[in-house]
Amino acid sequence: MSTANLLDIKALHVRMGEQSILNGLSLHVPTGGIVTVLGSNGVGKTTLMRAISGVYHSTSGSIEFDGTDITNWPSHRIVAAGLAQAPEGRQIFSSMTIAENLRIGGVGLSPQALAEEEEKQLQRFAILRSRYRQKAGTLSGGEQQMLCIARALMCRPKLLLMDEPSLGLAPKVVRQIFDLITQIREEGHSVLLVEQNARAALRVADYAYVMDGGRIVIEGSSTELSDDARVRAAYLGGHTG
Amino acid sequence: QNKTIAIGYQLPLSGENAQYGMLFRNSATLALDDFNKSGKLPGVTVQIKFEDSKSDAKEGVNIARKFSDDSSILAVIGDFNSTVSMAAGQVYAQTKVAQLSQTASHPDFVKISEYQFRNINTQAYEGPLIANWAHGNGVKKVAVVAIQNDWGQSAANNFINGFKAAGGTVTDVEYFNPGTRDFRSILTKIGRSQPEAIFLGAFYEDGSAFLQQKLQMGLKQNVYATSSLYEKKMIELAGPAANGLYLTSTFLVESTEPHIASYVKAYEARYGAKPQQFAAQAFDATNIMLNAIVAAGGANATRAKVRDALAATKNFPGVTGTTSFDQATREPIKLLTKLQVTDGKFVSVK
Amino acid sequence: MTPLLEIKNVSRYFGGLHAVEDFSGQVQRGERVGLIGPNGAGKTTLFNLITCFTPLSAGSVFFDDKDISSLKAYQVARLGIARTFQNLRVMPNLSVFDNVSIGALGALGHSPFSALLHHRNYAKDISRRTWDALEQAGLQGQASEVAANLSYGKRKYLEIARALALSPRLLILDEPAAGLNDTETAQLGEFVMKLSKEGLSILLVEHDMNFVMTLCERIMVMASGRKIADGTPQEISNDPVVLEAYLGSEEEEAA
Amino acid sequence: MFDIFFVQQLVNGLSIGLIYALVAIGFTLIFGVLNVVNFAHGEIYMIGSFAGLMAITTFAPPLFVVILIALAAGALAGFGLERLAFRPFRRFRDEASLKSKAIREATLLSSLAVSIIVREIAEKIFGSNMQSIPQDYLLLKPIQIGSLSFADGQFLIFGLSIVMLGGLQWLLKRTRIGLSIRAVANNPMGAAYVGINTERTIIATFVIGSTLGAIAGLIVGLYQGAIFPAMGFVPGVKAFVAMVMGGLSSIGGAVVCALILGMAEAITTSFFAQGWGDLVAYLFLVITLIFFPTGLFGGGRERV
Amino acid sequence: MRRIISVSLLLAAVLIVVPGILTLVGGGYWFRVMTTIGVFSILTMSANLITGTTGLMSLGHAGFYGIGAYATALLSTKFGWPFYLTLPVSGAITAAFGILLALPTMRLIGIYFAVATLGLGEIIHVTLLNWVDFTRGPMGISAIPGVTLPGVFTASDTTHYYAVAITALIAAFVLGRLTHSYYGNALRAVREDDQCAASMGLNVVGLKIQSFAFACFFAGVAGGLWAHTTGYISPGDFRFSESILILAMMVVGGLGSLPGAVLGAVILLGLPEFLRPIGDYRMIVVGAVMFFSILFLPRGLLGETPVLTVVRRQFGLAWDAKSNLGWRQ
Ligand SMILES: Nc1ncnc2c1ncn2[C@@H]1O[C@H](COP(=O)(O)OP(=O)(O)OP(=O)(O)O)[C@@H](O)[C@H]1O
Ligand SMILES: Nc1ncnc2c1ncn2[C@@H]1O[C@H](COP(=O)(O)OP(=O)(O)OP(=O)(O)O)[C@@H](O)[C@H]1O
Ligand SMILES: CC(C)C[C@H](N)C(=O)O
Ligand SMILES: [Mg+2]
Ligand SMILES: [Mg+2]
Repeated sequence: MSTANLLDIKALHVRMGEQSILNGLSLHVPTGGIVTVLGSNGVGKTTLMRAISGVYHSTSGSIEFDGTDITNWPSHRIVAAGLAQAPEGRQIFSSMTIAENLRIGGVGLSPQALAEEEEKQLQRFAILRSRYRQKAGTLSGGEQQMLCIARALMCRPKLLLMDEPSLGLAPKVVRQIFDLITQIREEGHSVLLVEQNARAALRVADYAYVMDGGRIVIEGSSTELSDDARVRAAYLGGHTG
Repeated sequence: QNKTIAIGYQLPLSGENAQYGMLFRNSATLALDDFNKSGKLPGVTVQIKFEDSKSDAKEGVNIARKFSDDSSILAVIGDFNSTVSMAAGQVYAQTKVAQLSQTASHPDFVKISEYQFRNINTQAYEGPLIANWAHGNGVKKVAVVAIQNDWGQSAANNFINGFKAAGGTVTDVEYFNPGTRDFRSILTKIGRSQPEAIFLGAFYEDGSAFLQQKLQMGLKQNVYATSSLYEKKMIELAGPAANGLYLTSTFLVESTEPHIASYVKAYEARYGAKPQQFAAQAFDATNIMLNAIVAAGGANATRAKVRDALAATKNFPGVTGTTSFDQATREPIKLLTKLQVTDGKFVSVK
Repeated sequence: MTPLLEIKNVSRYFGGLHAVEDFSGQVQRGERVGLIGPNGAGKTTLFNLITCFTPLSAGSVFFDDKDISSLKAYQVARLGIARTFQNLRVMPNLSVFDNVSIGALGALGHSPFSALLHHRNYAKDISRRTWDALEQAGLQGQASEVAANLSYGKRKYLEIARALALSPRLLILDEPAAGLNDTETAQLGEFVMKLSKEGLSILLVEHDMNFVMTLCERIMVMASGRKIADGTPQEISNDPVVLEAYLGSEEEEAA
Repeated sequence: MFDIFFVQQLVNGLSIGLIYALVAIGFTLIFGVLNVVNFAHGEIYMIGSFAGLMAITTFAPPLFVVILIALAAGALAGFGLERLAFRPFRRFRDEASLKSKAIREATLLSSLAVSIIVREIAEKIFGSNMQSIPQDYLLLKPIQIGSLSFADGQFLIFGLSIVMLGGLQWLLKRTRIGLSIRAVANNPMGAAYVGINTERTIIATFVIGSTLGAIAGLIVGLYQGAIFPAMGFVPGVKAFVAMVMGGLSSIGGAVVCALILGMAEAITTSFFAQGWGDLVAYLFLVITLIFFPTGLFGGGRERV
Repeated sequence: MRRIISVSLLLAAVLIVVPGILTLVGGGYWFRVMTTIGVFSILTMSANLITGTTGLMSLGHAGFYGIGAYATALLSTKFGWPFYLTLPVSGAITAAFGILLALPTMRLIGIYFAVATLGLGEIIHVTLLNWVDFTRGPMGISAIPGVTLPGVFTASDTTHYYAVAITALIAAFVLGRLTHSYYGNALRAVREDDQCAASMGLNVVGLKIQSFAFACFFAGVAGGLWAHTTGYISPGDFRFSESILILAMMVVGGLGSLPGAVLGAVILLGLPEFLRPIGDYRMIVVGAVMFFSILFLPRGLLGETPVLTVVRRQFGLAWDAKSNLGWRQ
């Protein structure tokens, strides 16, 4: 099914308590693509990501992943299907060591596959290797973010969801992260990226959506959007990068 | 037409002492039915209102109030353990309702007011008796182990006084908190001071555990215990460890005396098990109460009359021996039989 | 005139790890100072040391010529150092208003008897301070919302509002712009600038260079616990050491 | 000076402590994963021993069969308990609830309520008094070593706690399910993101923990010759205390502290009186917490 | 104005309506039950200050309740003090004990604090039980005079009801002012995030100690009332299980809510009495009711937040028309 989209979201609705957060959102991620979702605070980007990963339940609409309908599947089955996420707020296992965090990330893998993956991630993030046996909770904000991404990559996902991965990272590292995203695509993963750093996001992504009020208001190739007046005004601080 | 008058019975039917409450209720119902059949009070049916106190002072007091309000209730039996009986007693003293407990043995219980009565020997009587018995058997040094509650306290103190009076010496006095399951540390301590015998003031469950662990720890001393250990269940639980135990009792299941035999027979027929010490005390308590009601004029008895009739009880022939209430102290005086456990049976000894 | 905040050779060790080592620096009155450095450099730890959240391993901190090294966190706050947290610390079960009133309480102190004896003016003061702070941060609208229902961005303003209710003299912000998009970041920048105009001294950690460079008058750079540079934005952005350690090489920056 | 009676006291203390330890192991495991106190653990303990006892009285099987039966009962009870008293509260996913004291306390109380119901029902069925146990099943056979007296039960309990402790450590550190258990314990949300089946993990934890509790109940019941509906309360509380004293997260710590508590009781008896035993034990607790605010082996607080 | 109405309504209900109804349904028993409920309402309300508002779960409240009870019992039996002296003094003594015992544990957080208090409670209980010379140990203390004022009124269930009811009202008033005020916000801040509260200038340890002291004071007063109204106390009345009962009342009623605390006491003590007809099975039913109430209303019948808003509407009209937020004092 290589031609088809890897992820198809149709008319997704999500409610939290009494307030409805996503109302009729549709979005697609082509296989091997990098798609980014922009939107100001509180429009429901994180909610969307959680809904995709099965952490929140949707009230209506459908989520199709790799040709199978995964709407409201339990999150562990979704991950098993090859859809991993580096969530907002990192959600690392603070009282466990870096090593253990990574091992849990690859809980589905065979021992030697686990070893390989772990090695790969430690290559990427040298700092993690230097803190290998430190408790994750004592890492600095940035270090935690790297651990979080590494952990998500451990299970060799087809599609990687990233919710504001550059949050709290030093410029150098931010650049690394965005290079990493392109690199990840080279390695054959697709990426759905939520970012506040719109400029950088549009730079790496090949397609972009803009969310508002719980649905998509603008979409198009990232080049189109970077030139879109509204987008600039709202997300690029008014001036081009 | 048929008039009904009532007795209140407060007892634990839930909570940690429920098993005693059940026994009491059985005996009481038995006694009551006999009485109503017997026609001692023509045209009057007596009924007993049971209330569950779960051995909780809070509830005991509430019940006491409830009974006091209930004008059909002439007098009250219960509660099981002294703490609750005492708390309830404060109310009865105030509302002037006679209260007869089958087991409350707190020395101050009958001192609350002239409305408190009990159908259990105080340790003031039982303690010295056991002390002399032990001393008579040639025991000169004894260790005392008792439960840390009102009853255990008075049991231990009375025994100790009696034993010292008899000229013996007490090596150690060990109280254990209610709920204790492991007596080894106490036994070790005792084992060190080498007494010739051990006095045990406990209820039968703790008692049996104590005996078992004593056997396991290899202590050879004889154990003297109070009537609270006179329970078939105690022997079941302790097994061989119970053998050789000296204890007293006011009630003998094996007794051939007709009224006891018939009680045992009726009880077993109805509840499928032989009655034990406490059940018997409840049986007598109920009968004493019913007697008092008759004496107080049955149909037109009043709470005050019942109280006086109760106080006047003399030589009441009960299954736990004949009961009279001392005029001054309202303490019962009961004959105690001396027993020893030999191969799994209670056998009376001189 | 002496600096408002004076950090003298402070160090903080976690076991073998030297999170902060022999760091010295100042914040002048009314100054806007930026603190930048790679992840794990020790910035947050340094903030924790200044606010007496974690004990110093060595060195001392002076605030307004007063040695605060040995004080308790709440005493420091009452002296006039308010902070926000890198990982937001709003109280989700309390309303926005109540969240902010905490700051006011910290400033005015709290005694059970004021509550028992119904000190009207006390309550008025707290209420007024809280409202002022809410207005400054533009949160009057959500005052009665439960904080849990605020989105990330709003929570940042809530934290700042709470800090403002303390009416501090030095405001310490740990990555205030993280998670905001450029437009929101710009707005935040203006907000902070406004506060500084009102005479508040500011010390902030931020990874958004654009933000720091435009906002701050002076920038301190730390790496692996030590201070490696201190100067105006221009000096810093051209300092090879900083480029190497933190910003990354030129042409990437331009990209 | 060397004093044989004192050594004997140490033995007694050790055996008491080991009993608390047996209970504490399962208790700590379950606490870890949901971070709520499971008040019903004492009832699981009781159920275990009653299941064993019923097996004994009905068809007198060999001891290890009895243990297996208790084990099965425990597993079942654990499963039921989790579904009944804990699962319903996981419907609260929003942040406010997750951080809310009320919800935590509620879960804690729900297990308490269940425990009340279970105990009362047991009292209705069996009566609240001690059950008689066939003598040859009692684990009280005296064993003299020199002038020290032991019971076969003490050795069994000792062995059992070693096995449980070792087994559990291995499970948690080495196995996949163990890793998931610790992950869920540490951060359920995060566990969901990395694809751990949280529901199954939680159930597994309860089943394992309850099995341990049930076996403990049976063995201790036979060792003390005391099996009755309320039997779980005291060990339950002591286990709870031991767990916290040990620092919540560390099962080994809980065991060590359980031993400390047991010792305290025994030693107190030989120097003062049994009655004060508990007081000394709890003094140890308070003092420990004063000097180690997060327990003897507990990790520090999350950083700011 | 609204406030005056609601308060006077409350007073009328507690001091006139309830007693009236009780007298109609025929007296003593229900008065007695209400007295017990009153005592436990005070206990639960006070425990609620630490556990519900300040967020330090206390599992040792029964212990402090016991200290108050014994203080009163000894003062009134040994020295013949009248209730209007014993009650406040017992409260003060208990508060002193509370501070003394709790001081070293104030650094503790969460469950560590809970267990420390459990330990303290047990220590107190064991001491009451075994310090025979002073407390008469298991013998307990009997013949404690009731609440009387010679020449004015004599001890009776009605007097006892009023004594307890009035004390409860006072407790509710004081605790209400403490919690429904900015001071209360400070306490809540400690509950939500003590580190953050500290960085906002709140003296966390101070707040903890203060709330603990107030809670202990009222626990002591409640103990005193129990001693006076029952006339006989023994260590058994102050066991760990009582602490648990108090906790249960709090949670069923709603952590952090004063009306909730009272409601919890009414349910968990009233229900068993109502259920007497079903005899042996009543405790099962009580357990079940407790379970389901928690299951369906985990924040309690009157969770804090709703109560807060209610109180706001009642008491909290802000000082200016801007909004009705904040505490008016
Ligand atoms: N668990 C929840 N309970 C109640 N409301 C929630 C919950 N999660 C999110 N919301 C609400 O849903 C809206 C969207 O939240 P969300 O976190 O998805 O926004 P976002 O786009 O991720 O914002 P940001 O860019 O700041 O992360 C917010 O207004 C928030 O108040
Ligand atoms: N409590 C602690 N125990 C052990 N190590 C710690 C602790 N707190 C911080 N560290 C270490 O100290 C170093 C500095 O941490 P800090 O949070 O100050 O970095 P930072 O400059 O704030 O990084 P970032 O910009 O990513 O927030 C990190 O390497 C971290 O691992
Ligand atoms: C059963 C009895 C021994 C109870 C004891 N007499 C008591 O007063 O508590
Ligand atoms: Mg988000
Ligand atoms: Mg930081």
